[in-house]
Parts: sequence; structure tokens; C-alpha cells
Amino acid sequence: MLADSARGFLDDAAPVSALRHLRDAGRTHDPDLWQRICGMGWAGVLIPEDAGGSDMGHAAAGMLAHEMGRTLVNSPFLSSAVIAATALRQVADARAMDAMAAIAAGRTTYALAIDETHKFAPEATAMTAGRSGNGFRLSGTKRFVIDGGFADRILVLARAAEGLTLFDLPADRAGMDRTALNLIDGRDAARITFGNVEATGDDVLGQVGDAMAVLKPALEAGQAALAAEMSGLAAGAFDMTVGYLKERKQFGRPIGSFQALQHRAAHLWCEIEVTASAVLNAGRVLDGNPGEAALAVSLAKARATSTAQLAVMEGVQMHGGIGMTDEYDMGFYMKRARVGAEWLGDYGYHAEQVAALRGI
Amino acid sequence: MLADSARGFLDDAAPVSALRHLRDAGRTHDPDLWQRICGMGWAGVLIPEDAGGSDMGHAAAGMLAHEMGRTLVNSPFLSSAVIAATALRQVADARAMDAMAAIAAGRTTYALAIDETHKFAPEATAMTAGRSGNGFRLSGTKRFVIDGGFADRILVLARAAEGLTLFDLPADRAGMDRTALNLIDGRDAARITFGNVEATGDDVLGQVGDAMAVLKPALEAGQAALAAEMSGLAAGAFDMTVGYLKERKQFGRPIGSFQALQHRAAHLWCEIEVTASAVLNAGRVLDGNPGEAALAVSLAKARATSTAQLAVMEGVQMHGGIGMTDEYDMGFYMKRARVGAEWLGDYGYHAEQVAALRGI
Amino acid sequence: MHAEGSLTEFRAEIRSWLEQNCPQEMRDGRITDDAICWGGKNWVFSSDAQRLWLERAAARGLTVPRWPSEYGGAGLSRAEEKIFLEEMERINARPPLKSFGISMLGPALLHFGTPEQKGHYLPQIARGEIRWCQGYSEPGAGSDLASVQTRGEDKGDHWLVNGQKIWTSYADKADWIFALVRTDRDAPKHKGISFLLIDMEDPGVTTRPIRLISGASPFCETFFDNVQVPKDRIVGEENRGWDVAKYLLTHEREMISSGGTGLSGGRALGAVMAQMAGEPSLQDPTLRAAAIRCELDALATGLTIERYKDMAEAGNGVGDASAMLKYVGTELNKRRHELIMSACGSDALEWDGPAGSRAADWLRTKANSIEGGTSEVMLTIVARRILGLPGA
Amino acid sequence: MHAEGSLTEFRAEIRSWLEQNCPQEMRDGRITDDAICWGGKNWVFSSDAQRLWLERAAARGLTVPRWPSEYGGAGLSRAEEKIFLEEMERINARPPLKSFGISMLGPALLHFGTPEQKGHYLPQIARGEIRWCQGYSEPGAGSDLASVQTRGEDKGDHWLVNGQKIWTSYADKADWIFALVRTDRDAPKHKGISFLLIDMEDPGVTTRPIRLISGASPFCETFFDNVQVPKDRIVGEENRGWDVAKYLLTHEREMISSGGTGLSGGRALGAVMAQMAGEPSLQDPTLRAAAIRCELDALATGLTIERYKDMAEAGNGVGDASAMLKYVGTELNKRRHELIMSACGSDALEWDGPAGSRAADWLRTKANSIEGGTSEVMLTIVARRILGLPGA
Repeated sequence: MLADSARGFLDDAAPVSALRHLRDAGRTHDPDLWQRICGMGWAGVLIPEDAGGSDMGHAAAGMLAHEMGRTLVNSPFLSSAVIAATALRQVADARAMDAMAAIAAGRTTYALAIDETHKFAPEATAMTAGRSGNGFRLSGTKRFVIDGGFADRILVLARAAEGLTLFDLPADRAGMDRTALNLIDGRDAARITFGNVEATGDDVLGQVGDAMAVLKPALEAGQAALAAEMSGLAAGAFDMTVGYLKERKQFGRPIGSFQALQHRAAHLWCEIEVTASAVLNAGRVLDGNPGEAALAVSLAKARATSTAQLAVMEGVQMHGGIGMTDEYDMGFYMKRARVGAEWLGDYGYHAEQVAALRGI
Repeated sequence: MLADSARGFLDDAAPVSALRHLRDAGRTHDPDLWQRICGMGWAGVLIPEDAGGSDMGHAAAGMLAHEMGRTLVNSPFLSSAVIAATALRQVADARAMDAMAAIAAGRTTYALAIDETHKFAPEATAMTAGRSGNGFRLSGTKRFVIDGGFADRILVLARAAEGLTLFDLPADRAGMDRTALNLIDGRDAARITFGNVEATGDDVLGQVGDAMAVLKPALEAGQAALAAEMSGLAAGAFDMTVGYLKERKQFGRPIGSFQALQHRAAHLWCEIEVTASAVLNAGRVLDGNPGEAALAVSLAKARATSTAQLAVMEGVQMHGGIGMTDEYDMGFYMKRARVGAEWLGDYGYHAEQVAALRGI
Repeated sequence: MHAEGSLTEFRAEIRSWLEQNCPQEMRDGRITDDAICWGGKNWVFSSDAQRLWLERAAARGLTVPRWPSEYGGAGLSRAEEKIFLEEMERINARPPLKSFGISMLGPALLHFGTPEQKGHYLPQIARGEIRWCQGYSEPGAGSDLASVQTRGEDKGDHWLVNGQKIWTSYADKADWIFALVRTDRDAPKHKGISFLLIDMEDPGVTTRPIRLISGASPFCETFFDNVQVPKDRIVGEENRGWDVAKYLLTHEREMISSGGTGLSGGRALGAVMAQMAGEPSLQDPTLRAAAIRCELDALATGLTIERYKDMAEAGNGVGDASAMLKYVGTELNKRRHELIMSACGSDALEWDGPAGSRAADWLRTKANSIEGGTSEVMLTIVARRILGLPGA
Repeated sequence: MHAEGSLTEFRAEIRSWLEQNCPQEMRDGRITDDAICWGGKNWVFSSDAQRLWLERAAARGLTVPRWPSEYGGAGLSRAEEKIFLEEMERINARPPLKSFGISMLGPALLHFGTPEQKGHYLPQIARGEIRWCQGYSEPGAGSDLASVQTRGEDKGDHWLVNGQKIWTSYADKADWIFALVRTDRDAPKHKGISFLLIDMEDPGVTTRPIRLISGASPFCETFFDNVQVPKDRIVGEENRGWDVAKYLLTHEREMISSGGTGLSGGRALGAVMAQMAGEPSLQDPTLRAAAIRCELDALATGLTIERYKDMAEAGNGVGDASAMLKYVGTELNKRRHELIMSACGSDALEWDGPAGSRAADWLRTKANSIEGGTSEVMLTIVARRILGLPGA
């Protein structure tokens, strides 16, 4: 039911053409669309009812992400409503409740500043948070900050003397230098340089030196939702491809009647179905047994990455020349699949997580 | 021309049915067939004319191995005529010339005892060759000694104080305990236990502590010829499969008219052709520039391993149920491909060699 | 459906029952064909414990936990069955009985059988008293299962059956065979077939084992020479046997597909491979990368089988998607055994060596993607019936 | 054919010529489309060095080394050409000229052209004076290149051409187009096509660039509106243009296939990837394993292209096997760019970042297996014509 209403809403409010218009207008974010999404209550899907959310859980969040993946919705849903909301929820003090209420109501957007190199590696964080009086001074550079070009607040991971520490800062804090960049999929990402940015103890989310207590659940929630988004992306690209196979004629017959393409399409559908199981399972485990979700989440993200990439490669190839043209939407799916593949840990990262957890 | 005459000879003297008869008779070696092969002069293909060989080189040896792979000829060609002959040729003193003459004439067969675990790893050899007076005492166990159950002489790699050393011993030297085993492909392999076997300086092939000067060229020659054999095996399995695709009818049409099978067969043919290039190149480089052959040889062995495995897997699947029956020859191809994949370094071993040589 | 609370109760109850009734010897986790009781008239129990375990489980309906109690089952819901299987796994219990009667014919009889047939055959299947084999494929027909040449001539009170079946697993050990027989030679291919139950002791039935590339095999050829089959031994309507066959194939596919996955709580492939290879962990980076990918796929495939079973329970049915499960599961199982062979290296290449059975197991998996419908047929089912792609 | 000795002489000679004639600026190893001279009436040289290099090479016949000297070539044998290319690579020389006239039309003219056509067009191509594009595909036809709707009506001394072509690379920069035109509407599909040479400045020819997912692209749509094409501008016989097209496709496939391999002396993919990623070596074991496999395949594919060129030289021709080279080469190139993207991680995801061109290059490779005949068409050619598998 949730899925159907989500699909109905998105087909109207955010079809793929919306992404195209945004891109053609040289923009990477559509605040009006985000307000409409918040109006649907989606920003509060993981936020307690006390803070104005609907608290429907990770399975529901994944379902929404899946539907948003289908039409390549460009919104800060993952950054704000999933990652930041889950981080704040681990703390859940008065300030965090206020912050969650602001997210649920669409008043605040968040971005997560974590990567420092070309790859996701939170444990290798080099950015420093040196002590300065009662507070800290943050120095370093963060890259690939998705939604970081427009977000109101930034969650920043830095290394204090006590260990990794997570800060929750307003994006206009003095000393933060943001460069917004266009990603290939039309999304926003920023590079943010921190030049001795001052932070107080109040800016710390959770405990000093114990970022992972807050960040690990938030990352897992984000990875699971991103996996769901990518499984939706794969399904969207696949539906477009199967539609084309049925309608397009060549050598006097529909190309979907050629057995080689039938078998490849069938194989791809099987992959999508198997990945869907892993994605659904990740949401279920995050809801039911969040302390033990690492395996389920990495399984979902790794499978979703592979499957989405197969779906877009087959999609472009089966569309032939038209799939290569910018006029056709398949290219958008291909680009988004590539960005999704890298964000929050690529296939190799999650494969190694699974290997470690399974003793391989 | 060489290939045509080889094929004609083998179709008569050693078709796949010969391997079947041998197996059904509970035997792993056919001395009469080997004598006929020696009569064709093939045992001397890498042996100098002075020692009664034809000295035709590695490209020619590969061509013969390719044809033998096509019909799964069970013979000590690789062990004796390629590996041992190449090792002896590096030394080429009077004794080695005599030994080569005996190989070329079919009077002596050799086996190489190198593996000690389930994987090929010559550098990790643990078998010891301790000093004992003017000679040595060899202790340890060798496994997967192909042709080792019947060979007259054994080349054994052992670790002396000076380093790895290669010994050339008669198979009946006191203290050597041979257990012949049936391999899954119907070939012979032995486990040989050395219990303080005495060896003299005369038994050393090449220099004490410098086995690799002799063994490296011999291994490369063997790996290249084995790659050629496996490319022949792939071609033999493929021909059988394409023949079946043309002849077998199902759902009222030849199954080879189904596009999905056509594309898979075509892909397999492309793989076989690409591998053939690597195999031919390895023979050419061994002949023209033997000191620089490592890359070419590992490339050929790695590709041939992958291609042969694809060819037999597709072969069995495309044959359907009949391909699974022992009455049909495809199973022999599958088993031989598996043995060839492991012998003298598997895909992973050779992939790492290539990676090291190419700086990956 | 039980509510959450009564499921907890059920778990306690079944755990206690297992504790009291499952013999210690049957708790060794062995689930290979040779360790399990297949039942039938000629079954020789490998131990008293095996006999006892069958008898106790059958008495409690737990050889066929989902079947109604009137036919020898325990009438469990899907949720209860899951709990039963979890509790079985917890103590490493062998299944008390395995048979094609349970996994294939039973579901078809429950769906298509007359009350008399259900009452007669199902309880015997549940108690392990008759062992069944299937007679689908014929020589030369291959994937085209509807290409049935075995003929059943209508002789009034019986059919006179003549012909030959191939790939009849364990026919040499079975008491009965369920077989597709052409009863109308003029009807279109799929419309003239009937689904008959034939006693292997009937005069004119003979069988002969087939030797496979993996060595001795459970497969046989079975011959019918003027076999008289009484009219009440038909399942479903005359000439509509293809409907029964299709229904039953779905069950067979589900069974074969789960070979490739194991339980999600099971051991990781990579660890199994390293142990078999006698290494602390996989040394070859290429092999390790392939093992990890296979592990990911196995976990996700296991979750998919569970998901589809849940959907079937919820009334949505699995239907044609069983083709997907069969394809994915069997291809995975082949990959898995290729990797195990690679990890074992030359150890697994000796028929008579300590790891010789690895090679036979590996070769046996090559039949997974052929038997019960080839991978190619499965992909075509998905393409045509699920995706709705057009015919040529 | 030179004997071994005279090849050594030839190498010395060509080395010395290159030393004296290849400008230093042209020795930077840049071989991407934007660095190389494509020639044509409107070409603007990027530097004096580029102009000088073209003039000197053309004067020596080395823009088209294998062509006969009477048509502006150097008349080299295959062995000599290899040496020339090796010596070029040794000093990292850019090719002096690149054009579809050299790689595609030229070989077709050498084979099918009249003496007048050869004498007129080939030397101009060799000197880089006219730039060509191809007009094969039409909207909606896709892989079915023979599905030509563009019409050429016979008007006595000329054909009157009307229609539209798509995927005409660099049509906006070309002086002439070689195009397939239907000149007999009643003949079977492949029998009514002619191969015409059309001046892009002729009245009625217009062209428009196509935007691809990788951004701006060399591809265009080209329209013909009552274009008059004189009768002497046909290559091959009237209505037999498909023969010319097939011949030419073979050359195009060979050209596209080599994109994926590079020279065997070139740098290893793994090293390239590590450098691009700013790592000392590839850190991710999965990625490293894939890079090694790709490297193996690239080396073997490079050897295969060389082997087939040698076979063509030896008179066996490449023929339909060009479909194999095209398939293998383009699929490899796609894999290679997927791996490069993975190695570069988020660096390659910013259009405007320092590594932004990686993404455009990556997306561009997706067209490799579509243009010049899709991978599916190539596999069908191999299956039907080389393996002799039957039609449906």
C-alpha cells in the first residue's frame, strides 16, 4: 500500500523528466520537491512520533527509497531523513529531538561529510579535531559530500585525541569553505575544507572519541536505504528495457522475441529478484535486530551495486544507439548507478565486510 | 602440415575411445601407444639432432600438444618429451645427451616430482636434501607426480643447504616408495615418499643450489605445452558441441538454431580463438626469446585454463542429459580440463605471475 | 496462523518433543542422500536409531509437517514449520524421512487426487512405506518433457502401457512410479497425456541403472512392456496429465534450487573451502574474491527461497517463479562446487584419495541445471510467462 | 616481402627518417581524437608542428603506409608497416593523420573503385585534403543496416537523393559522405542499395549534432533533401552497394576492436588504475583480481588482432572473423573503463573535477558495442557464418 501510494505520488511529482529539467536548468537540488516529499511525511519515516515523525522503520524507509530509485528522484532523503535522523536518534536528547523535528518538518536538511579520498574509509579518517580551550578546532578536507552544496547542517567525522568524533555543525560555521560540484548523475556533492573551524562540546553528536556508537547505525541505515534505492533503480531501468524489447521491431520482429535477449532479460530479472530479497532482509534486520545488521546491510549494498550496474549496462546495450542519446532516459540510470555504487562503500568494501563477518 | 599429419595419426592411433578402453581396463598408461608416438618422432621434438631428436622447437611441440589435447591422448609426452627434455637440454653434458637420446628413442620415460601440497608452489619446497658424505639424503613426500606411477626416472626438487636442487633419479632407487593413483581423468599420478634416499653429485641435474636455472625453462616449456594441450581440449570439446547443436532436434528444430545457444557458442568460439593466440605466442617466444618467456607462458596457461573450463561446462550443459552419461565422451573432456587446470600452476598462480610481471 | 505468543509456546513444545524423541545418533547433522532414510518396502534401516526416528516422527506427523493430520501430517502452518526446521537444525537432527513421495507426488495428490487416492497413498507416503520414482523424460526428448512417446491404450478397465522412460532417479529402489503416458495420439502435444501411478512390481516393468560421468548414479532407464494399469490409478483427468505434471515440476524445481544455498545459519563457503584445502584461510586472491562473491549470492539466494516460500504461504503462490528459483539455485551450486574443486587442488583429483568424493560431488552438480528442466528452459519460462516477452 | 636482413635495413632507414622529420612537439604520445590531425578543407592546425608533420609524412607516403605509391602511399609490406609502427611508438609519435577516408573508404575504393575514382580520391585522402564521414544507419533501423529508406531516384545523369542518416560521426566537420541509398525499391532488401559519394556542400545536405549521455558527441544526424548526385559518384555496381558496405564494415570492425587492447608493449591496466586512483597499487582485492583478468584478456586480444592481421596479409583474409575481433575488442574496452571508474572512485564522478573526463570516456565506451554493428549482430555472424549453425 505504501509502495503504491509512493509510486503514484512520484509518477506525478518526480518522474525522470524532473531530473532532466533540473539538470538542464543547471541545478542540483529542487527545494520545492523536497517540501512536497516532506509533506507526504517521508522525511519523518525514521523519526519518533514525539519528534513529529511517523517512526515506520527501516523496512518502510527502504520501500520509499526503492520507489525513489525507480524514477531517480533527486532529494536529500538519504542524507537527512535516513542518515542524519538515525544518528540523531541514537542520542535522542532534547537538542537531537529538536533537530529530528526540524528534519521531519522539512525545515532542516543535513549532509554527511565523511570521505577524504576517492574511496569510503571512515576508519582511516585523517581530519583532526584538536583541543582548543573547552572546544575543538577542526582541520582537513572532506570530499564527495552528497547534498553538501545546499544542506543546512553537516555531520562531520574527525579524529580527536580520544578517537573518532562526530560533529553536527551548521553549514555556515566560520572557516568552512564549501565548493559545490555537479556529479555526473545531476546530484549535488561538495568538497568542504575546514580551516581551524571552531566547535564546542555541544556540537559533538554522541560522545567524544566514540563516533561509531552514533555513526555505525546511521551508516548502516544509509547503506541499506541506498541499496534499496539502487534496487529500485535496477527495477526502473529493467522495466524500461523490457518495454522497449516488446515494442521495438527489427529484422521484422519485436526484438524481445529474440531468444538471446530473452535469456539475458530473464537472467537480469532473476538477479533483480535475488537482490530484492537481500534488500528487504536488510530493512527487516535493522528494524528487528539492529545490533546485528552489519552482514545483512553489506550483503544488500554489495548485491544492489552489482545488480544495478548489470541492469543499466544491459539496458543501454539492449536499447542500441537510442540508449546512448541524451534524449533518452537510460543514460540517467547508468550515471546514477555509478554514483550509488561508490557512495557509502563500493562493492569491494562491502564484499570485504561480508568476508570478515563470515570468516573468509 | 605437421598439424594435419598429427591429426591423421591420432584419429587412428589415439581417438577418445582409446582413453575409454584404457580406463575400462583399469590402466592409466598405454606403453604401445607411447612407442607409436615415439616412432612418429614426437618424443624428440625438443631434443637436439645430435641426441637423435628433431629439434623442431616449442611452437611445434605446442602444435603436437594441441592435437593430443583434441583427442585426450594419454601419454607421457609433456613429462618426458617436454619437461624432462628441456631440463636435460639446459645441462647438455654427455650424460644429459644420453638421457635425451633415450627419451627420443622411447627407451626412457620421466616424471617430474615437484608438488608437496594440494597446490603448485615450487619455491615453497620443503623436501630436504641433507649432506651425507659426498652425497645427499633425500627426505620428504611428493604428490601429484603425473606419470609418476610408471616412469623410469624421476626429476625431484629438494632443498639442500645451498638452496633448491634438482635430482635426476631412477624410479627404483632404494628408499623411494611409490603409490600409483588413478586420477579422475584416467591418467596416472603417484605419491612418492622419500625415506633418506641416497643420491650422489652425479644425480644432480645442473648445479647444487641452482635448480631454477634448469627447472625454470623446463617448467615454462611444460606450462606452454600444457596450455596448448588445453586449447586443443577446448577445441575438441567445442567441435563436439557444435556438431551436436547442428544434429540434435528439439521442439521441432535443431537446437543450434536457438539464438541463445548460438550466441553462447559464438562467444565460446571467440574465447577459444583469443586463447589460441596466447598459446601460439608462448611457443614463439620460447623459441625466439626464451629468457623472456615468463609473461607469455603464464598468459597462455591462465587463458587456456579458463577457456577449457568454459568449453567443457558449456559442452555438458548444451548436450543436456546425454552429456552427463558416462557413455558419452564429454565427461572425459570435463575431467581432463580439471586436471590440466591444476597441473603446473592453476589460474590463480599464473594470474599472480602476470600481475607481478606487469606491476599490478 | 498462530499469534506471536502461541508460536513461542509451539517452539517450546517442539523442542521438548525433539529432545525426547530424536535419537542421539540421528543428531550428527548428516543430510546427504546416503545418510537419510528413504523408506519403501525394501528399505534396510542402517541402525535401530534410524528406524526409531522414522517411526516416532511419523507417529507425530512430522515426516510431512504441513500435511493435514488425516493424511498422516502434523497440520503445521508455515510459521510453525519454520520453527520446527530451526529446532531440528539446532540439534543437528537428520530429517527422519526423505522421498519423492513427500516432495513431489504428495503435493500433486493433495491438489489433484480423489479422496480415495489421498486416503490410500498419502498416509503410506507419510509413514515411509512406499517409495516413489518419477517417469517423465524419454530418450531423445530432452528438455521437451511433453514429447511423450510412451503409449497407454484404453482397454476398458485398464490402460495397456508400452514405452521407455529415462532419468528415473532411484527407479531400481522404488516401489511405485508416477509417469506421463500418451493416452490420445491425435490430440495436440500437451492435450493427450495422462498422469498414471504404476506399481513397479506389475508384470512388464523393468529398470536398469545409468552410469554417469561422476560414476555410479541414482538414474535409471525404465521400460514398460504391455503393462496393465487399472483405471483408478490416474491422477487428474484423462488427457489432462500435463496440468498435473506442470504443478509437480514447480515443486521439483523448488527442491533442486535449495541445493545451492544451504541454510543462512550454515557455514560460509570460504571457510569450508579453506578447511578442505587444509589452509587457515584462502591463499589465492583470485579464488578468495570468487568465494566471497559466491557467498554473497548464496546468502541472497537463500533469502529469496525463504521469501518465495512466505509468498506461497500468503496465498500468492510461487508459480512460474519456481523457474527462477531453480535456475538461480542450480547455477549457484555449480559455481560453488567449481570453487571447492579449485580450493582442494590436486587433492580432489584422485578418485581413491581421501578427497575423492569431492570430484564425484562436483560432477554430479553438472546435472542440476539439466534435470527437472534445463537452465535454458527456466530462462525461457521467465522471459515468456513472467516478463511477457513475445514468441518468435 | 623483405628478407630478415633487409627488414633490419628498413628499420634503420625509417628510424632515421622519423628522427629527422617528426617534430619534437608531435612526440608526446597523445593519440586521443582531440590531439590528432583529421585533415579536410576546413581543418585548423593546432600548431605549425602538426601541419609540418602531416606534410612531411604525406610526402613520404606514411599517412597511408600500406597503399600503393601511385595513390599517395608508401607501398609497405605488413612486416614493414609493423616496424614503422614500432618505431613510431618508440619515439611516442602521434599519427600524422587520422581519418575515415584512410580507415574505411580508402580500402573500399582500392577494392571496388574505378581507376578514375582511385586516382581522384585516394591521393587527396592520403594528403588529408578531404575529410569523409559515413552514412549507413537510419533512424529506427538500428542494427539492421540494410534497412535503408533513403531513396535515390534515377534521373538519367544523376540520382535524386532524399532521406535521413543517423550516427554519422563528425558529419558536421566532414567534406564528403559515403552513403547507402536505395536505388531499387522493388528488389529484395539487400539487392537494391547503391553506395554513393556525396559532397556535403551539395545543395540539400544538412547536418545536426547529437548529444549523448557522455555529453557532446561526434555523432550527427544528416538530412538529404533533393540532393543531385552525378552518376560517376557510385562505388561498385548499381544496386550492389551492399557488397561494398559489407567489405567496409569489416574494416570498421577491425578499427573499433583495437580500441580495447593497446599495444602489447603498453602499460598494464592495473598500473594505470592504481596511478589514476593515486594509490601505490590497487588496494581492493576484488578490483585487483578483476584488473588482472582484464589484463590477461587485453594481452591475449592484442595478440589475436596481430595474428589476424598476419593471416590477412598471408592471403587468408580476415573476413567474417572481423566480427569476432569487433566483439571481443569492444566488450573488453567496456570492461576496462568500468574498472577504471571503480579505481578512481568518487574522483571520477565530478564532471568538472580534475578527473571529469574519465566519466565521459567511460560512457563513450558504451557505444563501442553498438556502433559498427552491435555485439549481438557480431555473435550472430560468428554463429551463422563461421560456425555454420542453422537459421531459425
